[in-house]
Amino acid sequence: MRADVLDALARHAATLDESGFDPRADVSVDAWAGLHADLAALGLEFSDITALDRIDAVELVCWLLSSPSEQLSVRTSCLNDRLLAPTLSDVYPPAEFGEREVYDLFGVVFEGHPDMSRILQPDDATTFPLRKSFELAETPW
Amino acid sequence: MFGSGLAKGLGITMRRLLAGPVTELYPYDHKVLTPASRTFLAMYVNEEGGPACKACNTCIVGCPDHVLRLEKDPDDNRKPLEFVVNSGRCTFCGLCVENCPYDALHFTPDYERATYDRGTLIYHLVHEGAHTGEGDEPK
Amino acid sequence: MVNFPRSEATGGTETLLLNVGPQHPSTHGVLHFMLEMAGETVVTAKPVIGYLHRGIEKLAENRTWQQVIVLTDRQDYVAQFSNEWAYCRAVERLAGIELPERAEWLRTLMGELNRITSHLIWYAGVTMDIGTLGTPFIYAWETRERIFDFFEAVTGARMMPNWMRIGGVRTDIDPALLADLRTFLERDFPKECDTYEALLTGNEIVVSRMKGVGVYTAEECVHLGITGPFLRASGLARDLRRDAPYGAYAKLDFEVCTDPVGDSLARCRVRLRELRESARMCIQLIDGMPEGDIAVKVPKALKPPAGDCYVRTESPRGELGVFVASDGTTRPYRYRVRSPIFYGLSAMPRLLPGHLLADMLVIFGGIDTSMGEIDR
Amino acid sequence: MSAALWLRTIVGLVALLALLAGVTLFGVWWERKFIGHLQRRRGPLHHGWHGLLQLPADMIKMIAKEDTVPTAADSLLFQFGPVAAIVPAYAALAALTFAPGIALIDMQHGLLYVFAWETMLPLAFALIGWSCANKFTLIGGLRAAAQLISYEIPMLLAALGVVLTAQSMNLTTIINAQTGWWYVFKQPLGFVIFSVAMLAEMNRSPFDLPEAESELVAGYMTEYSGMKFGFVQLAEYSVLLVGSYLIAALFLGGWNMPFLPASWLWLALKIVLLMTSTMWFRGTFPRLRVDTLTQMSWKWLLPAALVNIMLVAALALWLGPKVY
Amino acid sequence: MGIVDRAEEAGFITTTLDKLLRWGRSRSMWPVNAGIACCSLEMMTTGAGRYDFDRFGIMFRSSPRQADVLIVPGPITKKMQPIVQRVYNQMAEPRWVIAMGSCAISGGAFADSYNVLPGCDTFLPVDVYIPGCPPRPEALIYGCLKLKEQIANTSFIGSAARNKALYVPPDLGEEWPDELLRQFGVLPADDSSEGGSRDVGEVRDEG
Repeated sequence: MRADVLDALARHAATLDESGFDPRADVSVDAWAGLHADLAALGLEFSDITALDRIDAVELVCWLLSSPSEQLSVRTSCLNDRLLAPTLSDVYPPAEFGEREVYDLFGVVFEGHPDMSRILQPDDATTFPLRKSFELAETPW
Repeated sequence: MFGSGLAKGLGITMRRLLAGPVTELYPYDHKVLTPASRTFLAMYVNEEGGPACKACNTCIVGCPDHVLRLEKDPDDNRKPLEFVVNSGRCTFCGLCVENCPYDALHFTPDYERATYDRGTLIYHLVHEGAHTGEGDEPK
Repeated sequence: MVNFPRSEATGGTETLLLNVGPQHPSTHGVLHFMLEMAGETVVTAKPVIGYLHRGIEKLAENRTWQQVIVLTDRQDYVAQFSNEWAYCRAVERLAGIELPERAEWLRTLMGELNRITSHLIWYAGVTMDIGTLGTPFIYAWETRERIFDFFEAVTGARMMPNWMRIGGVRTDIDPALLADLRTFLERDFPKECDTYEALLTGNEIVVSRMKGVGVYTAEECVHLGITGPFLRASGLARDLRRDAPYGAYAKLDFEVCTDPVGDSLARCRVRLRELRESARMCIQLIDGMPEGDIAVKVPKALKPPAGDCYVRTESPRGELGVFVASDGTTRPYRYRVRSPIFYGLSAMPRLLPGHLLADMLVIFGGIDTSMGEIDR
Repeated sequence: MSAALWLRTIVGLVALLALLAGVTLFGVWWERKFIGHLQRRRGPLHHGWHGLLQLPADMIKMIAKEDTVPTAADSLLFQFGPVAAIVPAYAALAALTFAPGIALIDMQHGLLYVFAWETMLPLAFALIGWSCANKFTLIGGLRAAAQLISYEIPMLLAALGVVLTAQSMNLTTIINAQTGWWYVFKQPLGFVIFSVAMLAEMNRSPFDLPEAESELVAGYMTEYSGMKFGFVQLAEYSVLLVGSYLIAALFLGGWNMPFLPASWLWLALKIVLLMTSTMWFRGTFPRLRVDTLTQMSWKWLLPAALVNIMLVAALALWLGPKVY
Repeated sequence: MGIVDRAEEAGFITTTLDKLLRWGRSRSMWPVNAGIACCSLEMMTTGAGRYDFDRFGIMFRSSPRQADVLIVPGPITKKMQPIVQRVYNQMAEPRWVIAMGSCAISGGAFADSYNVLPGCDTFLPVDVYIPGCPPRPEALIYGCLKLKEQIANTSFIGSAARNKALYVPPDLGEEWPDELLRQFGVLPADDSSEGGSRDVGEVRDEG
C-alpha cells in the first residue's frame, strides 16, 4: 500500500484491513465523500461501486485501483433508517450510473447526485429487489 | 490513390460471389447434430421396458430453472410415477443429465419441436409409471 | 420524466427530441437514446437502459454456486466464456481452489476464441451502422459460424456453453478438433482478417466517415471509466491479460494492441488487430497445451468461506469485474458484475454532444455494446 | 386527336406501366439474388424456379396488407405521397426512346422533359417525409430533398456537355450521334460526374442516406405499409431504370454497339449491366455521411462539371461540332 | 383485399382470392428486425450466409409497418413490455407472432425474476412457439415453416372480424394468483383491459 494512500486513509479515520483478499478500508458515511476526493487526487481510479445488504444496514462498497493490477475497497455502512450517502459522481464521473443502480436495487439515496432516478427497473417501480427482505416468488409453469 | 480501396472492396465481393454460396439447404438437407449437442431431454428405457429413472430427485435439486417435476410411486420409492419436463422453460444447460447418478436421462439430437401450443412443450417422459417416449426423437 | 435543458448551441431555435431505440436497428439491442438534436447535430444525449434487466444478480442469490453459471452465460450473450470465466475465477479465489494447468489453458483458449467471436459481432454491427447492406456483416458471420461449430462440438451448445465449472472445465477437447481449429486459424483466418480490414479500414468512404471523429485522449477515457479496446485506441496500453495475468496468459507471447490516434478509425484498427493477436494466441495455446486433469474435485454442495472478493478480467469489451460475497452457505450472498460497457455507456452523455447523428452511431459503436451485460 | 393517336397513347401507356412493373419485379428479384450471392447466400430460392415467384408473392401480400394511416399524419398528403412519387417516375418514361422510332413520344426536347420530371421526385419525398408526422421520416425526407437538389446541378451540367456536342436535346439524335465514338470516350470527366450524380439521384449506395437503415429505420418510407410502400418502391425502381437509361443513352451509345448492328437489345443489356453495378455498389459500400455528401457535390462535382463544360465547348469550337 | 377479410361467408370469388392470399402471404413473411436478447443473435445467424432466411422470402424489415411477423427473441421485461406491445400495434394486419426461445415462451431461466414476464403470450397472441435456449437456426427455420403451413392452411375469410376482437391471454390456471398476474402486468391494475387493442396513432412520439 502506498504511503500517501495510507496518509489519506488515516486523515479520514478509516480503518484499514489487509487480512482479506484485497485491502479494505472502512469509513463512516460522513467521511465518505472527503476520503474519495483525497484518493482521487492521489490518482486512484474508480472501478466499481456497489452495495451489500447487511440486513440492518446497507454496506456501500467502492472498488478503487491504485495501479492496473492492485485494487482496494473502501466501504461504509448506511443504517436502514437512514439510507443516505453523499455522491461520488463529481469525483468519479462513472459513479453516476453506478450510484443510480445502487439506488434502484437497494434504495440508497445519494445526495448531490445530478439525476437520482431509477435506471434498470421501470420508472414506476416501487421495490428495491436486491434487499434481502425482497423475496422472489417462484413462477408456476 | 483515392478509389483504390473502393475498387479492392468491389473485387472482394465479386470474388466471394464467384466462390459460390455457403448456404446449407436446411429443410431439404436435414442437419445431423454432433453427439455432444444439448437439445431435448429424453429418458432411457431399462431392461424391463420401464423408465430408467430411479426417482432419486438429484436432477430436480440440480435444475436451476425448476423445469422438472417428479412424482414417486407410492408403492415403490425407487420408481417414478410421473416425470415431467417443461421444454418451454428449459435452458438446456445439461445439469440434469450431468448429475443423474443412473444415467437415465439423455439428450436427443432433434430440434424440430416448434408448436402452435405452449402446452405441448411439456413432455411427460414418464406417465403413470410407464415410459412414454415423449421427448425422444420421432422416428 | 426527462427535461432537457435549453441549449445555447442551437442559437435559440427549437431543438428536436429524437428517441433512438429501444427498438432501433443500430442500437445493438434494446438500448434507448434520448437525443436532443439541433438539425442533425446532437446537443444532449441521454442513454436510457434497463429494457433487458432480468435481475440476474437477484436470481443468482437463489441458486447454488454451480447453477449461477447458467446465468452468466446469458448475462453477456456475446462473450459467454469470458463471463463464465470471470465468475469461476471469483468463486475459486473465494474458496481457495487451485486449478490444474490444463484447465487454465483450456479456459484461456476458449476465452480467446470468444474474444474473436465477440469482436466479429462488433465488426458486423459497426459495418451495419455505417450503412453497408450487410455484406461485411455476413462475411464476419461466416467465420463466427466456423468457430461456433467448434464450440458446439466441445460444449454441446452453440451459444450457451455452460462449460466451465468451479474448479475446472466440464469436458476435454478432442485433439482432432484442436488440430482442425489450428489449421483454420493459421491458414484461413488471416485471409479473412485481410478481407475485414479491406472492407472497413481500407475503404475510403469509411475513412472519410471515421477519421478524426470522436477523438478522446487516454486521460479522458480513464477519467470517464472507459476500459478495453476503446481505451487502448487512445494510446494507453492497459490490458489485464498483461498487467495482472491470469489463466495461461503469463506464458503466452502477445502484444497489447494500441493506437496513438484515439479516433473512431483507431478503435476499429485496434479491434481488427486484436482479432489477429487472439488467433495467434490461440495457436500458441493449442501448441503448448499441457496434459493433465481438466478439473479438480469440488464438492457438489460447495460452501466457500464467508467473505467477499472482487476479480477483474479482460473481457472483449474491457474490464469485467465480478464481486462475489459468501455467507458460508451453498448460495451466493451477493453476485455483482462490474460491466465494462455499463460504465462505458455512462460516459456517452459527455462524449456524444456536438457530433452528427451519423457520427454518434459510429462513436457509440466504438464501445461495442451488449445490452445483456449492461442491464444484467 | 384522332382515334389512332388515342389508341397509340393508351397502348403505349399500358406498355410503359407493364415495363415499369416488370422492371421492378425483375429488379427486386435480381437484386435480392445478386446481393445474396455477393454475400455467399442464395437469395430467394424455394418459391418458383430460383425464387422467381417470390416477387409475385410479395406483391400479393402487399396488396392485401392493411393500409394504416397514422392518426397524427396529415391524412391527405399521406395518401397522396406515393402518387406524387409514382407520377413523375412514370411520366418521365414517356419520352424515353428504346429503339429507333420506338417511344411513346419522341419529343424534340426529350432530355429536358425527363430531367424536369425527375426533379419532381425530391418534392415527393420531402412531402412524404413531412406528412407522416414521424421524426425519422422527416429527417429522411429532408435528406432526400437536400441530396437530390445538390446533385441535380452537376448532373444537368454534365448532361449539358453531351447536348452541346450532339447539338440536340432529342434522345434519338443524341444516341444516333454516337454511332462512332461513344461520348464516354469523348467526355470521360462528364461521364464520371454524370454517373456519380445519377447514383445519388437514384438514392443508391453509397448515397442511400434518405433511407439509411442504421440511422433512420427505413427513412422517409418508414410509415408506409402495404401497397403504399410498394408504390414508393416502384418509384425508386423507375428512377433506377430512368437513371440507367440516361447513362446508357447519353454516354454509352444507347442502342449502338461497335461492329454490330444497332438494336434495342444492346440498350437493354447496358441498362441491366448498369443496374447490376449499382447493386454491386450497394452490396459493397457503406454510405457517406450527410455533410460529406453535400460537400462532395458542391465542392468537387460542381466545379468539375463547370470545367468539363468549358473543355467540351472549347474542343467543340476548336475541332468543330461534327468532328468532336 | 378487404373483400376476403371482411367477407362473412365463402363464395366462389372470395374462395379463389382467399387461396391466392394464402399462397402469397405464406410465402412472403417479413419479420421485424427486433432484437431483444440472446436469441436475436441466432435470428441474425439465420439471416446470414449459412442458413439464409431469404431463401424462403423471409426478409427483415426495420420498420414494423412493413413487417408481417414479430419474432420475439428474448425475455420480455416489465420495462420492455409496452415497447413490444407498441411494435406489435404498429404492425399492419395480418400479423403473426413467433415466440422464439424459452424466455419468450415462458420466461425461461428468468421466469422467477421480479422483472421478467412469464412469456410473451401473456399479452401477445403467439402463433408459433419455438423451444430452445436459444433455438438453433434450423429450429427457427422449422418454426417459420410451421407458421407458413399455418398461414397456408387457414382461411382468411372473415378474419377482419376475428382480428378486431381483443386478444385474451390464455388461462394460466388457478395456480396463478391475481397478485402475481398484476405484478407481471398480465392483469391491468384496474379492470379495463387493453390486451390486443391497436392504436396506430401512438406512433407520433415514436420518432
